Formats: sequence, structure tokens, C-alpha cells
Amino acid sequence: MSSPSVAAPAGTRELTIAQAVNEALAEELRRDETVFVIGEDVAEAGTPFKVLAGLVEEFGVERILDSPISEAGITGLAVGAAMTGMRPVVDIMFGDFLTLVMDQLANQAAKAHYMSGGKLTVPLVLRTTLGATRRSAAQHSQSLHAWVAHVPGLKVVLPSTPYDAKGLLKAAIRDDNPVVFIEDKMDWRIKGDVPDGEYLIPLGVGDVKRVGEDITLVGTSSMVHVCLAAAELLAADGISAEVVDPRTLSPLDGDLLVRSAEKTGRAIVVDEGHRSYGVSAELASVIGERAFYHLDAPVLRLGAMDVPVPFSPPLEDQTVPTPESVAAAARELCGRS
Amino acid sequence: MSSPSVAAPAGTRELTIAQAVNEALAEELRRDETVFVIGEDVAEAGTPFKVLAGLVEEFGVERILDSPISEAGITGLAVGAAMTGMRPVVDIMFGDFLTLVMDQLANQAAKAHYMSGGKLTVPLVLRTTLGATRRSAAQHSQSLHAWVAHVPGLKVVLPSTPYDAKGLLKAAIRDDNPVVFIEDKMDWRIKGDVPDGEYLIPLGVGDVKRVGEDITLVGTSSMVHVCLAAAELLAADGISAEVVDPRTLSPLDGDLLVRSAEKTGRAIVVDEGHRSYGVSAELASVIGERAFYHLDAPVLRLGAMDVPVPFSPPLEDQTVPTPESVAAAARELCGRS
Amino acid sequence: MSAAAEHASPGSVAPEGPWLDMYSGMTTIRLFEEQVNDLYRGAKMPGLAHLYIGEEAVAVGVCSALRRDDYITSTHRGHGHCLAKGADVGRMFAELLGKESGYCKGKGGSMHIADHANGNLGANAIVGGSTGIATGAAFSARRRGTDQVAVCFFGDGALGQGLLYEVMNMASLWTLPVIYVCENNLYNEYTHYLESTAGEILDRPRSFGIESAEVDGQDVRAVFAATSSFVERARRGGGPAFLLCNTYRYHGHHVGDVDRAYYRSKDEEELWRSERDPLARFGAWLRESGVADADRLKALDDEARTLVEEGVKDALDAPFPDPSEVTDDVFA
Amino acid sequence: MSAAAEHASPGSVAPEGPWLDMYSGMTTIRLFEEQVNDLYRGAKMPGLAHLYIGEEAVAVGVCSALRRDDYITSTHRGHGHCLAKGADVGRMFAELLGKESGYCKGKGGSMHIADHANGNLGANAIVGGSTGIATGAAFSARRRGTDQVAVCFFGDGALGQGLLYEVMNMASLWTLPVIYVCENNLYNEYTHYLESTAGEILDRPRSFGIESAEVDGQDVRAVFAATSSFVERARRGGGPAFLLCNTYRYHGHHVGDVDRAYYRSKDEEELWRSERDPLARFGAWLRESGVADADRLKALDDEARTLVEEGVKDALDAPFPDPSEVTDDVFA
Ligand SMILES: Cc1ncc(C[n+]2csc(CCOP(=O)(O)OP(=O)(O)O)c2C)c(N)n1
Ligand SMILES: Cc1ncc(C[n+]2csc(CCOP(=O)(O)OP(=O)(O)O)c2C)c(N)n1
Ligand SMILES: [Mg+2]
Ligand SMILES: [Mg+2]
Repeated sequence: MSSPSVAAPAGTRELTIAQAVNEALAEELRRDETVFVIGEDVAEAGTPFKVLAGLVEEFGVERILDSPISEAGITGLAVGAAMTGMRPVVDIMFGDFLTLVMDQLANQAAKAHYMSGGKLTVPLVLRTTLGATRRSAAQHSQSLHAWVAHVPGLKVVLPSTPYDAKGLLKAAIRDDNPVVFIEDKMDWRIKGDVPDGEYLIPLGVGDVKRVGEDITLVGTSSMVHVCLAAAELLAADGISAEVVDPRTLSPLDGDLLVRSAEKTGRAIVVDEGHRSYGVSAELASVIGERAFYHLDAPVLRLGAMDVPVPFSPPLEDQTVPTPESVAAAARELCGRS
Repeated sequence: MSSPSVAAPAGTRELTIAQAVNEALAEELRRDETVFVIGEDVAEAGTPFKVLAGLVEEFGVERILDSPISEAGITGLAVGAAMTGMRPVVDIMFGDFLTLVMDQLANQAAKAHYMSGGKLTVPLVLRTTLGATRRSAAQHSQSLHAWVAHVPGLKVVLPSTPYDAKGLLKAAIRDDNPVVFIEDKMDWRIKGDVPDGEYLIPLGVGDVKRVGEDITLVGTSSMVHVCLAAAELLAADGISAEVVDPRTLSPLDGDLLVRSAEKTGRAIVVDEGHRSYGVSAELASVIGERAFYHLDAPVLRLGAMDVPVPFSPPLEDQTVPTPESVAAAARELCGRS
Repeated sequence: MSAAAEHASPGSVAPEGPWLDMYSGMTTIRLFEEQVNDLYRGAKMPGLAHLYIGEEAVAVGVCSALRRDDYITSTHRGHGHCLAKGADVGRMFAELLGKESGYCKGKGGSMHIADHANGNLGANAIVGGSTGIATGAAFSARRRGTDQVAVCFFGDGALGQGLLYEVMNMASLWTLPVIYVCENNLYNEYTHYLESTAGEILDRPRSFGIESAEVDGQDVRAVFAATSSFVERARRGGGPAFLLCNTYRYHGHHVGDVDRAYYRSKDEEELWRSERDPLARFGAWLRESGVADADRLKALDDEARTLVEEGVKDALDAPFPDPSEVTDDVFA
Repeated sequence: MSAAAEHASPGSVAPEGPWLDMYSGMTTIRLFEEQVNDLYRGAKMPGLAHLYIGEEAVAVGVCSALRRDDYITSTHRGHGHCLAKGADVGRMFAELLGKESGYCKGKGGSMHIADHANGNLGANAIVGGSTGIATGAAFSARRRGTDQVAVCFFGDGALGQGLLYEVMNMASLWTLPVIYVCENNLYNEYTHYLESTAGEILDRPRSFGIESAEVDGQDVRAVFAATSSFVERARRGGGPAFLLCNTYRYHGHHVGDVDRAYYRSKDEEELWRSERDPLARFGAWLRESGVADADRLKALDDEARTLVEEGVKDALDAPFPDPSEVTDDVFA
């Protein structure tokens, strides 16, 4: 699962994605005193999810700052701080609250550099979440990364492993542009090897999570694991699936997607955002445009159902792609159903 | 240009899109006393664009309501009014300010019906704008319809002619769901025939604006006219282009797009939103998935450049598709370049 | 009665307080929430819930001053508001369990219960998210020429949301019949409100020209009296009001928040539970003032307990919605 | 000097007022804006512009109390703020005309001029959109241990934006060195501010515990003195302040707004122009107090006129950016 772009030094430990995120923040907070974290209940509480646990003890309340429940306000404050020498990391508890910060993010942070002819820079990271099936209902389960990916001037990162999460977050904090870093609420527990030493993963370089020959499964964030599980199911049927993780939506490593699709001749894009007008449409279009003459079948898209996320378990469980549904779609695309 | 779905009664007048919108509002305000308009400078000023001119004289300030500069507040107020028996028409001056209302629109208006198990309804219309090349720079030129189209529970309408604007707006006001109705700032002046009598155009029915055989040009809003102009250029080269206008993004008349693409074997989608992660990706994907085996070439997408809209004319003019750029792409797709 | 009048703000005429209904209402909320906690601990309830225990006097005092056709908007901590506005215990449990017979057919869950028939426009999982809705319901009442009022419940944390100031400004400009009820339970999740709130809370609505008052949220008669006078004023066209209710949640921010020592002390919790419990205080007053004796109250407690026990039992036995319903209700 | 001290809020020590620089600054803004209007009317300028004529004393009075390394954030009506903070006339005209030599290489235009070198973090086309940025710049100054202050300019219309209240709350909680300067020119576009603003404006910042004052925005010495005392207080760690400046725009909301009778009377416009003109009043005071005689002022007027005329000429002659630049500067 290591990135082709950076060699992981010898000596690794097993961490969860949450621990990897926490470690990346701690390292950057230590390295650069202009870095600070601001958000609701980030200090003593370490967020309701405990992802930031321990940071306030080491860095103090001046750098791990509990804010009022003012998502737009803290994002705006971060934009001003970023323009004037700081590197804020804004914590937006649920991705559903992106609804409240879109002006500061899309009209201010994303455009300041361009509108000023390159003079102002806004090196901020906005960390938030995506993902359903947590029984949190319609206002705490959305995956709205398509909105921010559509905004020129924003970089968008969707890590799927502890290794990627740490390397990408450190790179995001050092990036001179506004970066939206989105973590899946359900995958924070996922474990993986992380090297002892420092490393960065450049934004804009995708990763092949599993090599295959017959079909390409492009997965983002939580759906990378769904695709990997689907690939196992498919292997049992003698279908060799390649799993590709773009890791960042913008910049997008389109070449990696296209190369894989050209090789396999078939592709399915799986993303946890709503299917219509979602990220899967862009990734499928990139493949459809550039790999068209190598494709043996249409590029399919699987995403969250186009319904507000329902609370009731038997309803909610149907709304997100599963290894079974991805495998079924793959079999059909390969004419094996 | 009349809709196949509704026969236009005899007797028509030529109106601009602005006049058609004004007339639709006036008719619905007369017909249904629960309808009211709220927004900034909508009353005496009739909006800075004068689109609502004259309404306050007939309906008074109780029904054509000047609000504080509180986009989120008036949208939230409209949601509550809509839940309790009114039919608000919210005026958001520039589509760029959708950034400020996304919570009330996406988390409240769009989800209330579903979350309440069908008990609450939110019959509101939010009118706003899209479109660049007005020298208004990055914060007054965006076309953000991809954001709202991605939200289940919202209907999204993009009229391109006076006839469509009137029939679709009247249908939107009578619809029991939240509808985002987006008008192009530059096209308000466009003229077209509008029947004297009342008519409605159902949401979810696209329209073929020009019949052709060799290639399908799918255009939305302002880009319908760019596609029609491109079709003229192509005709001169002996290429017969069909121009299809979905008119509503959700519900989307996918069948119409697919039928046309199957007939011509080639398709280009043209939309004024940013190209990446934009509406053009969804429309292209729908065609790519469903018409794949009839396509002789990849489905192409043309959209606004992925840059914040620049102020300087020679820069801004490059950012939006033109008849020439669409025709050039079409020629290439038809192997005639 | 005099008891209520005695607590009413100057100039208000408090209606006869249906004291025993209030007592039953508060008791039902308490027992309902304890049951919710058990369901969570017993892994019988999907997801989480934010218990209203300790704050019962606010919802009951406020809603007892409202008519059935008046509106309320609620919060993530909304069970108490919903019950106090007249919701059925069984259908609420069913919703919390994601069952077909729930108020939202299981689609909403704990944070989204709406009970339109009783004027409850819904709980809301966006802090401050319903302030516009309540203001709009009041706007609608005025436009439709009714004398309905709308009550907007929200917590101290919602004071951080800009939307509240945008809509209070409009409510004041257009003299809308909306009453903003701020439930200050001292915490925004795990952060004390003083760390997130500058100045004096009441100065904020006052700066928009909104009539404001503060009340002991653990004294149901005081809450009822203050609300009654604001409601009556709003019905007469007197415009919006803001009621700050000082209260406390006994349990965690949500059912899973059990280790709270890092953000609040056991002593603080103990003080509120032992000295200021709204049920104990109200019960004592009912007995002392001779409205009801211990046996009568015991009988009411038992009734409430039966109601809750039967309600949860039915809900547990009720079926989940049919999977096909997932695509229903996206559009009206 | 005493003139300034005399206008200073109690306890403040106003620095020596560079009166003649202020006069030149105000004159330059007025002439600059008249030139912008001509450019529009002559169809030489792309798009629209919001003229600052009539409000010169606010930008100059405020910015004269600031150091070059202090920050400001500006609005859609931002030319005055930008010039007062030290921007070059020629590069500003170039930006308004979309030329390569403009402050933003032509990418920003009238509503987005930023001049980082002089601490101007940019005009903003989103009403209230820069309130967070100014507050964040003040936060940054504190964190970096400097004694810089940030001034946030906004109009009366921005009082409708919730963001302002969210950030004023944080500025007060964290004693940030930010000064909110509200330019009340009586109108939000075409609507009188009294139709959109409930209560007393100053009560709003005060409700967040922010030191606030009101000043005659047509009296540059008064604006300078009030700002000086707030700035000095903020530098000392005294925290945020709010300054309400009562002013008036002589022209339309933007250059195209010429028929204004339906929203404000000619008499009102005439009253402000003739009785309260900031330049005329300041000029008179300079002469009466003996700071400068008529000839000296005439000389300064001529200097300013030459500056503006040469600036616009250079800008008109300057080249547009190369088309290829459209894709530059999206990312740093
Ligand atoms: C806009 C928004 N931000 C953050 C959250 C996460 N959250 C849920 S409840 C809560 C605290 C709310 O505190 P308060 O308003 O005082 O209500 P209480 O829980 O104390 O009843 C927070 C921050 C949210 N639901 N909505
Ligand atoms: C958020 C937002 N809403 C609406 C507009 C459109 N608009 C531009 S200027 C303006 C009026 C602003 O009034 P005020 O803040 O008093 O500034 P003034 O123009 O009087 O200087 C409006 C409504 C905008 N630019 N941004
Ligand atoms: Mg609280
Ligand atoms: Mg103004």
C-alpha cells in the first residue's frame, strides 16, 4: 500500500488512521510554530472522536484552540491568519457543516491568491469528515467532497490508509494553498503500517492499492476498502481487479486512472458521495474521454444513493456501495453475471 | 423552441427572459396569495437588474419584501414559511452567494420532507443567477449549479428561453418541493415568443432546440445559445448538429440525452460551470453509460476554465465556451478538423 | 392561579397553570430519557441520543404556555420538546429505534423527530439550524392572519451561529410572533459556555430591540409564567421575545459521554441534581401548596411509568420499514 | 496636536496629526473617483465601480492612525481605503482597467484590489466577507507577538451578515487587536439602513463586550482621533473596538446608478454635499487654524490632480496581460 512516489524508510509501526492524523499534526506543530489547530472541542476533549487526543497537553491552548460553534467564523479567521503568516488547521467536526463555510472557503480562501494576482497566499488546511452507516442520519452523514473539488484554487485530499493519511496531511500543512482534507468517520479505526521516520506524500499522485488485469476499480476514501474487499470476492470468481486510489481529487492524477483503464479495458468508479453530479461522474468522464478507444464496456459509477441519508439501519445500509454490490457490478461489466 | 410536452396556445408575444420571469411571478402572485417574494432590493428597486420591476406596485411591500443583506437568514425564514403554508420565492442576487445559503438549502430545505417521513413539505423557489463575461470578477461570476444538483431533495431548473423561463418558473412555484431556479445574467435580454395564455412546463422534461443528425450538442442555460450558434457554424461545414437542452438538472431527462446521442453517435456537453467536477461530467456520464455501444467517439465536455473568473477582459473572455470553441471541438470529434 | 401570576413578568396575565399536567409531563420526559439511556446501554438503539434529563422544566414550562397549533422548532436534544408539545411516547420510541411506526417512519431518528400535527416543525442536528425555520413560521402566521406564535428552542452553543443574529434582526424589524428560548445548560458539548460566549447573553437579543428576560430553568412555574407573558404579548402583535433559561443536563452531552471529569466536576453535577432538581422542587411545591398530596403524585408517577414501559415495549416489537421505502419521500 | 487631542476619546493620547497629508489623501481620493466615473461614462473601464466620493474622511482618518504594517480589509467600495493605506494611483487605475501593471495583474479589478505590501488584505465583493479575514489578521498579529492591529472596513449593509457576529464574539473572547469600522452611508444599495437594521447599531458590538463609539464620518479629525485612541488601546493589548462612522456617498450605489429619486431625495443629497462635505470642512479648518493658507491648499490640489491625470494616462496606455496568464496564480 505504500506510495510509489516516496520510499518508506525501514522500521514501521502499525497505527490507526486516527493515530496517523494525530502524529502528522504533532510533528508539524513541533516543526513549525506558525501551525495551529482551531475548532470545536479540539483541546481538552481532543474532538468528540478523540482524534486530537493529547495535542493540547503538548502544545497548549494557544495552539490547540477551542472555538465557539462558529464554523464560518473560524474558517474566516483562519483565512486572515493564513494570509498573514500563520498555517491554520481548521477542524470542522462533520463534513455536513461544509454547508456553513462555503463562502469563506470558496469565495475567500480559494480565490484570494488568484484575485490578488498571486500576492496573497492562504496556506490553510480544513480537516473534516465524510461517510454514512454510522446511524447519524441525514445531517451528520454526508460526503460533500464534490462541492469543494469543483472549486478552482482548493486542493482536496481523501486519504484511505494510515500511511497515506500521515504523509498527505503533512504535505497539506506545508502546502501554500488552501487544502480540504477529508477523513472517513468509520475508517479512523483502520490499521496500517507507518514508517518511523518522517515522510511526505505529494498532493496529486494517486496510488494503485492492488494490481489486477481484468477490470479497474477506482475507489476514493472509504470506498478504497470496499473496492479491495470486492477485488477479493472477484478473485474467487477468477476476475483480477486492479484497485486505484486517486488519493487527491485536485490535483487529480488522471494519468494513473487512464493507464489502468487502458490496461484492463473496463472501469468502475466507486465514491461515497451521492451518485448524481458527484465525484464519480468526473472520474468516470476522465476515463471515458481519454481511454475511450481502449474500453470494452461503459465506465460505470457507484455512489451513495440519491436520497438524504436515512436513520433506520435497514434503510441506511442500502445507501452505500458494498463489496457485494461492487463485485456484482464488476461481474456484469465483465460479462460474468 | 416550444416544448414537446405542452402545446402553446395560439397568440404569442415577443418577450425577453427577464420579462417572462416577471410575468410568471406576477401571474402566480395573483393566482395564489400564499406566494411572496423576499430578497435584497426586490421592491422599489425591482432588483439591481430590474427583473422584478413593477411587482411591488401591484402586490405591495407585504408580498414583495426588501430584506436585510442576510442570504442565510432569508432562506431559513423561507423554509419555515414554506413548512407552514406559504410559497416563498427567495431572490439571491448573485449565484455566488449560494455559498451563504447552502446550510439552509441543503441541510434544511432539501431534507425536511425525507427526514420527517414525508410529513413536512418545503414548497419554496430560490431564484438566483449564473454566468460570467460581465466583467464582474471572481465573486460575482460563478455558475455553481453543480452544487445544488448534487443534493437529493432539491430540484434544479436552468431555463434558456423566455418560453421555457415562464413555463418552468410557474411550475416551480406550484411544485411542493424546494426548487433552485437559475437565470443567466447575460441572457435576461434574450427575446423569444411567449404565448398569451397560461401554460406550464413540467420539471424533468428536456427539449430539443435544434434537430440534427451528425452530432449531439447538449447545452445548459447560456450554453444552449452557444450551442445553437455553433450548430450554425457547423452547418456551414456540412455537419448537422442536434442541440439538446435538459432544462432541468434534477429531475434530469436522461432519456432525451441518450436517445439523441444514440442517434448521432457523437456528443459534446457544454455547461458554464467549471469543467472539473461540474454538471458536464454528470451529463457526459449518463450518455457514456447508457449510449456507449452507439458512440463512435468519446463524449466530450466543455465548461468554464478551472480558474477563478478573472476581471481583465482578454483573460475572462477565454474562460467560457464560445460558438467557435464548441464548433472546433465538434469538427474534431467528427474527424473534420 | 396566584402561583403563576406571582411568577409572571410585570403586566402579563398568566393563564391558569395546569400544574398536574406539567408534573406528569416532566415525569414522563425523565422516565422516557432514562429508558433511552437503557436502550443505548443495552445496545438496542441504533446511534446516539442527547438526553434532556435535568432540563424538563424548560420544555414543559414553555410548551404549557402554547396552543396545539402554535409552532416549535427543536434541537439535537429534542425529546423533551417533542413530548412537551404533545407527541406520543410510543411513536417517539419507535422513531428512535428506526421503526416504521415512528414519527418519521424511522427516517429521522433521535435528532430529526418532527410532529407536524402538534406544531413541532422538527428537531434539528445543525446547531442553530432551526432559528430561521421558527422565524419563518412566525412570519407565515402573521401573513396568514392567524394569531399563532412560534417558539425556537436552542442551546447556549447556538449563540455562536451567525444565522441567529440574521433572523433576530428580521423578527424585530417585522415584529414577528417568535419567542427565542435559549436553554443555557452551561456547556457547548465539552466546552463551558463562558469560554465561547463574550459579553452578557441577554444584551445580544436586546441589541436588536428584542424584549428579553432570564428565568430559573429549573423552576417550571417560573418558565411557564415568563413564557405565558411573552406568548400573550406576541399574539397581540407585540413582536418577538427572547427567554434565557438557566438549566443543566445531568447526563453526558450524548449517551456515550460517560467520563466527564475533564470538563466538569462531579460536585457541580451533584449540586444541580440534589439542590435544583426541577421535578423534586415542583413536587415539593405541589404538596406544600396543597395542589396534590404524595399519593396523587405517586399515582401520576406510576401512570407515566406505565406509559413509558408500554411505549418502549411496543416500539421494540414494531417492524422496521420495508427496505423499498429508502427511495420514498425524497420529493413530495 | 490639540486639534486632534480635542477630538480624542477620553484617556487617549492622539499622535500628531499629519494634517496636510490627510488633506492631500482626501483630495486624491476624490479626484481619483471622479476620474473613475469619467472612465465609466467614456466606456473606457470594463464593468462597474462603487465610488467613495463623500466618504473620504473615513478612510483617510482611519488609515492615518495606522502604521504601514498594520492591516486593513476593504469592501466593494474600496478605492478610498486602498489609496489611504498607501497604494499607488497609477497601479490602481491599471487594475481598474484590467491591465498587467495593476495591483492584481488585472485579475481582480475594482472589487478585489489588494496591496499586501501596504497591509491591505484586499477589497471584497462579498458583503461582510472580509470580517473574518480582518479578525484573523489580528489573531495572527497576537500569535506572532507583534503589536500590529487590523482594521475591518464594512458598510451598514454588512450588519445583516451573521459572520460579523461570529467573529466579533471571538475578537472579544480572545482580546484581538481588531477595529471594526462601520461606514454607515445610510443605504444598503437602494434600501435605507433603517429598513434593514433593528435596534441601535452600537448596541450590537457592545453586546459582545466590544468597546464602541460613534463619530461624524465627515470630520476627518474626529475620525482620526477616535481611531487613534482605539488603535493605541489595541496595541497595548486592550482588545477590539467598533467605530461607527456616519457618512454619505454622493454618487449612486455604483457608477451606473444615476436615477436615484425612487430611493433618496435630491434634497438629501444636496444637504450632505453642501453642508457636510468632508473636504470643504477640513479645508476651511486648515485655513482658519492657520495650518495652511489657500495657496498652499491650491498647490496640494494641483499636485493631486497631476498625480491622478498622469496615473490614468499611464494606465490607459498600459498593456493588457498576456492571454496565457489566465491559468497562472490559481495555485501558489
Ligand atoms: C453547526 C453545527 N456545529 C457543530 C455541531 C456538533 N454539535 C452537536 S451538539 C453541539 C453542542 C451544542 O451545544 P448547545 O447548543 O449548548 O446544546 P446542548 O447540547 O448543550 O443542549 C455541537 C458542537 C452541530 N451539530 N452543528
Ligand atoms: C453577501 C452579499 N450579498 C449581496 C451583495 C450585493 N451587494 C453589493 S453591495 C450591496 C450593498 C452593501 O451596502 P453597504 O454594506 O451599506 O455598503 P455600501 O455599498 O453602502 O458602501 C449589496 C447588497 C453582495 N455583494 N454580497
Ligand atoms: Mg448547552
Ligand atoms: Mg451603506
